[in-house]
Amino acid sequence: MITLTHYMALSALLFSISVAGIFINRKNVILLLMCVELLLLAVNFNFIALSRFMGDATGQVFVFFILTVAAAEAAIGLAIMVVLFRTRRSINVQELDVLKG
Amino acid sequence: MNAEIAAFLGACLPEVVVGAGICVVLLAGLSGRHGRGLAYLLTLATLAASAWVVGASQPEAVVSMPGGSFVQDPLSRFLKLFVLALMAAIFVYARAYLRERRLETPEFYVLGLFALLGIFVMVSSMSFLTMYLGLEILALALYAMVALERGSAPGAEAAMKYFVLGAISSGCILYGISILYGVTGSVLFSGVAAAIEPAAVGQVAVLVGLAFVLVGIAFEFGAVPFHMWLPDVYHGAPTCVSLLVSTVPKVAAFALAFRILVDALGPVQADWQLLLTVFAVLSLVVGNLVAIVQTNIKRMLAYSTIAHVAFILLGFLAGEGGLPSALYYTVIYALMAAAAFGIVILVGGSGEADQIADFRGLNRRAPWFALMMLIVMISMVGVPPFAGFYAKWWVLWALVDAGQTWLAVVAVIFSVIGAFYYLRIVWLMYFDEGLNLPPVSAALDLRVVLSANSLLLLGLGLFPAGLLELCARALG
Amino acid sequence: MIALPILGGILVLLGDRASGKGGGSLQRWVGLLASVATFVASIPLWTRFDRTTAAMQFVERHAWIPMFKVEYFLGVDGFSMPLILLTTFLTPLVLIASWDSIKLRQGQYFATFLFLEGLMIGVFAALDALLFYVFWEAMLIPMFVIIGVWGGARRVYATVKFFLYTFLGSVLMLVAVIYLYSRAGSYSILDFHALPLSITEQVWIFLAFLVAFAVKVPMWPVHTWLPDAHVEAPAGGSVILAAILLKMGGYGLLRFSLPVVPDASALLAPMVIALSLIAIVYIGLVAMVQKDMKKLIAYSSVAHMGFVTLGIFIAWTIFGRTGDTPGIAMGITGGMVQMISHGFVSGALFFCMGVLYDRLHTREIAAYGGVVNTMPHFAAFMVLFAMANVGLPGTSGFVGEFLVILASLQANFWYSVLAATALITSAGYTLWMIKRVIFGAVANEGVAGMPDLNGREFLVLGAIAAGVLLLGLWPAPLVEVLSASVDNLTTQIMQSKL
Amino acid sequence: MGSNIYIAIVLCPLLASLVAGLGGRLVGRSGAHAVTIAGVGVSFLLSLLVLRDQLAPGSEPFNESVYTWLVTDGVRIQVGFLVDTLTALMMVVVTFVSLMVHIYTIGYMHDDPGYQRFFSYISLFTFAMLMLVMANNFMQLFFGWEGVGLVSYLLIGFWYTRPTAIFASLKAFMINRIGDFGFIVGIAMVLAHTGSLDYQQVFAQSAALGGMQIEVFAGMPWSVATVTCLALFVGAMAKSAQMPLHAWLPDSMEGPTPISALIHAATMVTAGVFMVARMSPLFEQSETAPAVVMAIGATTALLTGFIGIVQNDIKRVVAYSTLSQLGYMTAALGASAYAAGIFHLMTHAFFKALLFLAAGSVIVALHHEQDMRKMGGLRHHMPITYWTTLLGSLALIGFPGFSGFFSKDAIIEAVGLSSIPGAGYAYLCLLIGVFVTALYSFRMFFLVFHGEERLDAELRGHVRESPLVITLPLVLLAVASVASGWPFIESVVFGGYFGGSIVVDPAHAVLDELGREFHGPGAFVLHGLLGMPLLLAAAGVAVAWYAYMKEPSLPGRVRRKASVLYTLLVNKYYLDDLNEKVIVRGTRGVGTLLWRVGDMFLIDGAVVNGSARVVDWVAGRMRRGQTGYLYHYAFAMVIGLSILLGWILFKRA
Repeated sequence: MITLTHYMALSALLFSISVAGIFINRKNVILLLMCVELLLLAVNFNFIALSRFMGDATGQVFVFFILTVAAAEAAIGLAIMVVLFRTRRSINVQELDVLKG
Repeated sequence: MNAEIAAFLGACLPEVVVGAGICVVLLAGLSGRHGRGLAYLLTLATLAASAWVVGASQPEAVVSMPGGSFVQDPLSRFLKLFVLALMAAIFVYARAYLRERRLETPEFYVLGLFALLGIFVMVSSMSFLTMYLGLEILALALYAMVALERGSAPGAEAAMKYFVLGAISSGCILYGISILYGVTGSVLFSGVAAAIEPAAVGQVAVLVGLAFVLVGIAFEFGAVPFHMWLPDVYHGAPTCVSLLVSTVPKVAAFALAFRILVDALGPVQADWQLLLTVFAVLSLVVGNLVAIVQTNIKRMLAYSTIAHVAFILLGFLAGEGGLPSALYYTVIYALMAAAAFGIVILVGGSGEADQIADFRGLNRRAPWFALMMLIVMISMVGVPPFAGFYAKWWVLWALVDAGQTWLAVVAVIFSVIGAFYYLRIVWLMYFDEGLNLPPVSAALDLRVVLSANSLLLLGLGLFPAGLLELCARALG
Repeated sequence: MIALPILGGILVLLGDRASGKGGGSLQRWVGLLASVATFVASIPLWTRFDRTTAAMQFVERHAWIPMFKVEYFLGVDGFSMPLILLTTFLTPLVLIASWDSIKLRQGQYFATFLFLEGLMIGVFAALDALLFYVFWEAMLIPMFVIIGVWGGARRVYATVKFFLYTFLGSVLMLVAVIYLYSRAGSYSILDFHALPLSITEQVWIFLAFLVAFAVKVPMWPVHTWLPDAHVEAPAGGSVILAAILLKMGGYGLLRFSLPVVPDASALLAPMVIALSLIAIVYIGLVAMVQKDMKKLIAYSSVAHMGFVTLGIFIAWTIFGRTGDTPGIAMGITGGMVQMISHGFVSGALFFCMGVLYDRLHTREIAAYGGVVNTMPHFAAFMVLFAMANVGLPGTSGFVGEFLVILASLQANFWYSVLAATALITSAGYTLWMIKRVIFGAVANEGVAGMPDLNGREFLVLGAIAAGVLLLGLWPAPLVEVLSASVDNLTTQIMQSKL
Repeated sequence: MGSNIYIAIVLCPLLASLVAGLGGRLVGRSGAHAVTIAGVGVSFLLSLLVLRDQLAPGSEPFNESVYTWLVTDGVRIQVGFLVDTLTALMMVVVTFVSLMVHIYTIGYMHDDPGYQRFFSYISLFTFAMLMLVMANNFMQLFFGWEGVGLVSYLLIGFWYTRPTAIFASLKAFMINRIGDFGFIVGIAMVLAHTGSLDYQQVFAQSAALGGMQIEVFAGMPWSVATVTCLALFVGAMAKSAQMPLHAWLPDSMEGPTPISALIHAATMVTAGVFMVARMSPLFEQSETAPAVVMAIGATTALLTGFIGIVQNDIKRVVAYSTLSQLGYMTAALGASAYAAGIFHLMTHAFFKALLFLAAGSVIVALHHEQDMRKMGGLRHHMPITYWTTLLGSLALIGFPGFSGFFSKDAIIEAVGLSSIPGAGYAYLCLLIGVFVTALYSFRMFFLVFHGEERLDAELRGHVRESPLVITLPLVLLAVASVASGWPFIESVVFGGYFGGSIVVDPAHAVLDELGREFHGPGAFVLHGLLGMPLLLAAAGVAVAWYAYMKEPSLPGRVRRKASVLYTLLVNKYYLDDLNEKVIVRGTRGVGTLLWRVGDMFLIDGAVVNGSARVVDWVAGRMRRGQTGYLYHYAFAMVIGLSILLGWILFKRA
């Protein structure tokens, strides 16, 4: 029997993986963007599971909004990445260290 | 049906006006050579129209959208009017900056208005959903603005950092919301509050949700340890964007914190007060100390922001009496930061004056604006008779009144340490003769608005009663 | 009743506006006129002062921040009135003395001083604690600018030290004031006086106030900002700093610490007395080895202000020993007289330093010698003020020290003995300096070329000299003004608030 | 007599001083001396009037206040006058000597550029001295006390370009300040235990003071009267140059000679003696204090006399003689023979002023040469000076019939009769002192006026007697020196002249005892002819004659034989070295130490700048936390989140 707890655990796992991905990955900006998407996915998973188990539609509505926002976010993220690549010819995360201190 | 539309509009007319303004400005931006000037004027017109709409509504009335997720109440009206005024000043400063660098594009105004729209939505939100939407509208607009100067490597880097960290923060806040939704079955603030109280007060799940939400709030404010984006973004972004990022989003952050913590999570007040204490003290320490060793004025102002945020948080954690003080502090902080960045823009002229050393001998080059900067800096230190003092004073009073005198003492001691870096600006301006640079020149509108902005700090210092009461009344 | 300090404040502002616009000499004249007008306006404070009551007089009271019951509440009593007059008397003199010696941005200089004057009057007249704090803190800004802009080579270090030192002190006071408000429900100082407090509360509040006022006084060991600030400040800045700013510490103790938290004052009085005696003895010795004239006078200020705090805080020792009050009023009166006198004397000495500095551009004692040969009039004044600094009877410097020494013996034999060592040390450092600077053969060509006082300098020094002698030969009028307030304070502090 | 006359006595010199000092060219040189002499002259005449009044039978002491200086705490401190026989006597002495010195100065300072200033100072001095003696309360006494100190400071450093003069003036002021330190503590003691500073009220309670106790050191209760008197006496020691606070007086000879006569011989230095006499009601209450006073006085009388023998500077010889004589007075006070002390004060004022002025006359004649080894044989050139000096010297050594004889013999007898502890020692010192006095006096006399001329070549043949303005005061003072003893001894010393102004405890009343054997001045002289003192004095003169007239090589041989002793004396027992090398340098060393270590190193270095450095260092470390790496930032957020979650779980657990 798959209970709510299982869903929640999976969601938490996804969330953790994505966050870990952000700070463990030191190479590629694109990976970062993917992690961000995964992050939102984890949340969506949570919402849908909860919504389903509580029999309340609000959570699903919320997910639609999140999906929309995620799309916009991805667009902006990619745009920034393009700008980044154009100015430095690299998308290596480790080289993003001009601003510090 | 008409009644429903009327109720709908009654609750969100200002937002609608701003939205319409965005469309108009976008169109105007397409109209070729005159587009820029036109976009600027239309932007200001949008602000004026919106202000008129907000101002025309009944000040004390609470108009709620059907479903209760969006509201016009005294707080939102007060914040909106303030943000509108501030935005107008910001646009004036920003335009001067952009024109000097031939960067002026309609996009800036469109994005600025989007940010405004996001803030409007946030301050009026009564549910997690609308709050999230407002937050994202604001955030996405800001990410784009930070990278506005396309050829600038630091700008792109700053935008990237801001974007990724911001995404984490909104992920956290969403995760928190989802947990709270799971516990309470509602995304309306009132619903959440009603469900928590009193049975669920002790539930771990509620507190876990609180923790995740707090990450988002702290990030938005820039409280330690979620502050890392702040110096880099201020530093890397074009100064006019730093100006924007440093001011109005803090007002939004106040709304975010107030609506969520007080309206929705009021029942677990004791817990979030404790957690905020940690953030506040850490911010005091890090902000004030690290600001001392900065050489870039934008970075320095970033750390100073962190220190000011600590005071806002202190206001929050001081209970009922502290909330208006936090609001007042936010407002005064935004005014001070706007003026400070405005002067950085002004002194920079067509170049950049983002090094602290660029302020050397300013008293000779521009005595009047040196005086203005003096007012702003001293006000930031928190010395009367400037507005910054009353902000600190009120927060301290709230702390003392809440029995948190030790926090007040910690806060004042760190403000003394913090005084050092503000004073450094003053002494460079006044005590150093500096290089033989030509006098500072700037457009009339910039000079007038900037002077008014700075003198407002003095005026509010000499006659503080009005704004103090406004803030108190805005929170009922 | 008209609150004259406000009039003064307005005049100051007007003067400043005008001086911002006018050119060169017009600025100076407007500034001078404003300050003289303030002085004239403050004279009725003396003539129409009711000497028989300790109640506040010339009261002006308006709502300011009604939400927090903060009021624009001004008034004077026997403690504040003489200090206000001191302020209004010295400011015009400072402006006159700076007439030619300040070359850089004269207008700003004059305006800053006028601002400072207005704020200082405000500090002494404020009866609302928040208003007091506003004036108190705001004063830091012009002083910061005066030292920083028109100061010497190490001015940045000195002025930042000055600012941070005093700021640290005063923010703690702010917390204490806020705490008192949250207990009393009003910011009126008079309400604070009547507020009962537990001993723990009192001790904390006392310490917070003490830090603020001790820095200002300054007491050992928080005095080290003063020599630096003095050395770097322009002559006018030093005068105001020594003559008036330091008095705010003593005034604050009398206005806040003693009446608001009498039991804590009683408890901690031995500590303050110890610090005062250390200041008198230790600083006296330190002053003796200074090579810089201004530093020497600055240290001497610290030692002299030790008498003020000593005079104030022996009250409880006397009470504890005899169970009675005689001697208490004498100590407090002595402290107050010492403050006024020190205002004149240290102000005058710093004027003298300014006169010398204008001519030779150094403050090193070693650079001078035999000044009397070329500047006999100046030398006469300088010796007079030096004698006043030494506390010679007939000069104002004697009165306060005499009273404090007499009163302190009623507390403890050794207090008096240690305090009296100031007679020796002050003579040592002051006259040794006089010997090296004023007397002797002309030391070098620089000294040989020094012109004697000009009319303006003569006027300034003469005016202060008259004050010094008058106060020394006939202090009764001043003491009379103080007496009602002193008696009132004595009864106040003897009533426990527990 | 109203108080106006007293005010006039005090104010005349003051006004004259102001006119002469501030008048500048308007007054001019002759104007300056005219106005000051007139001022002091008026004071003198009025003082005589006052004295006559006080002497009139049934006259009461005058005690009235002029104005209230201040009232605080129920203590009313006033400026006013207490004039009784003691005061009146002092007033006459002060104004008379002052008048003489004023006149003398016209000649002595004739060529000095500071002529007007000088007259202004000495008139100011007269004012301060009168305030001192006429005071009716302690505050005013202190005012006059410090006032004369100030003028003394100004006058010793009158020739301000001379390094030695300004050094001496500073030294004088400093040592006097040490005295004032004790004095003010004494005054504070008085106020603390009587609640008043007014003489009358204080003396009325003096009996009570003897009974009170104070624990200066824990567990050692002392009589209040003793502590008070000792503190006051510290003041007197400095002002009247008693050992070990005497070192300033010889150095003060750097000032112009009239000043040495007026201030450092006749008047100011006797203020201490006067003060103790004035405080007799207090001193009588103490057992210890008079003994200390006597011991110190006698020691000073002897030891400073020894130094006088080895001096070569003519003024310094007189100065050490002054020290020695002050010792006599002080010893008299200790023996409760106040009247004898004051009487000696008066006679000494005359003959010592005379000796100083005569020395000045010699100095002027020799164009400011002061070394006795370069004098000799002057009696032919300066007859008036010679004879007056002789008279003065005889008075000084106590030649029977001369004024000094009466006063000094009375003192020695009184001390001999005294029964307080240390009286025997004091008596011995004073007796030897008589011999020493005679020795150094006549050593000087012979060296200067007799023997061969050892003048510098350019002076030979040009030495002339001084002008009238100089010789007239000499003559007048000589008359006073000779004649002021015989007529007055009976009434002043034994006749109860002082009446109520001096109080003596019957147990100490040596003078009464002495008075019972007193049968008129003639008998006193006869008695003196048989006494030890005269023999000793004669021996002193004889030794001087032998050593400096008959056998001039003797001093050199003695010097070689007793070189240790000689070095000790020439170096004034090394007290100056102790002052300068140990005390002054030590004080400065402590000051430097406190400044460098306390202020600069500990407070400023460690605490103030140290905390700034710590802040800077911590800030620098923290700043490095902001690495610039995105993943570090993200990690920080995760840590923050973990802390929040951890806190919550911890709290629930």
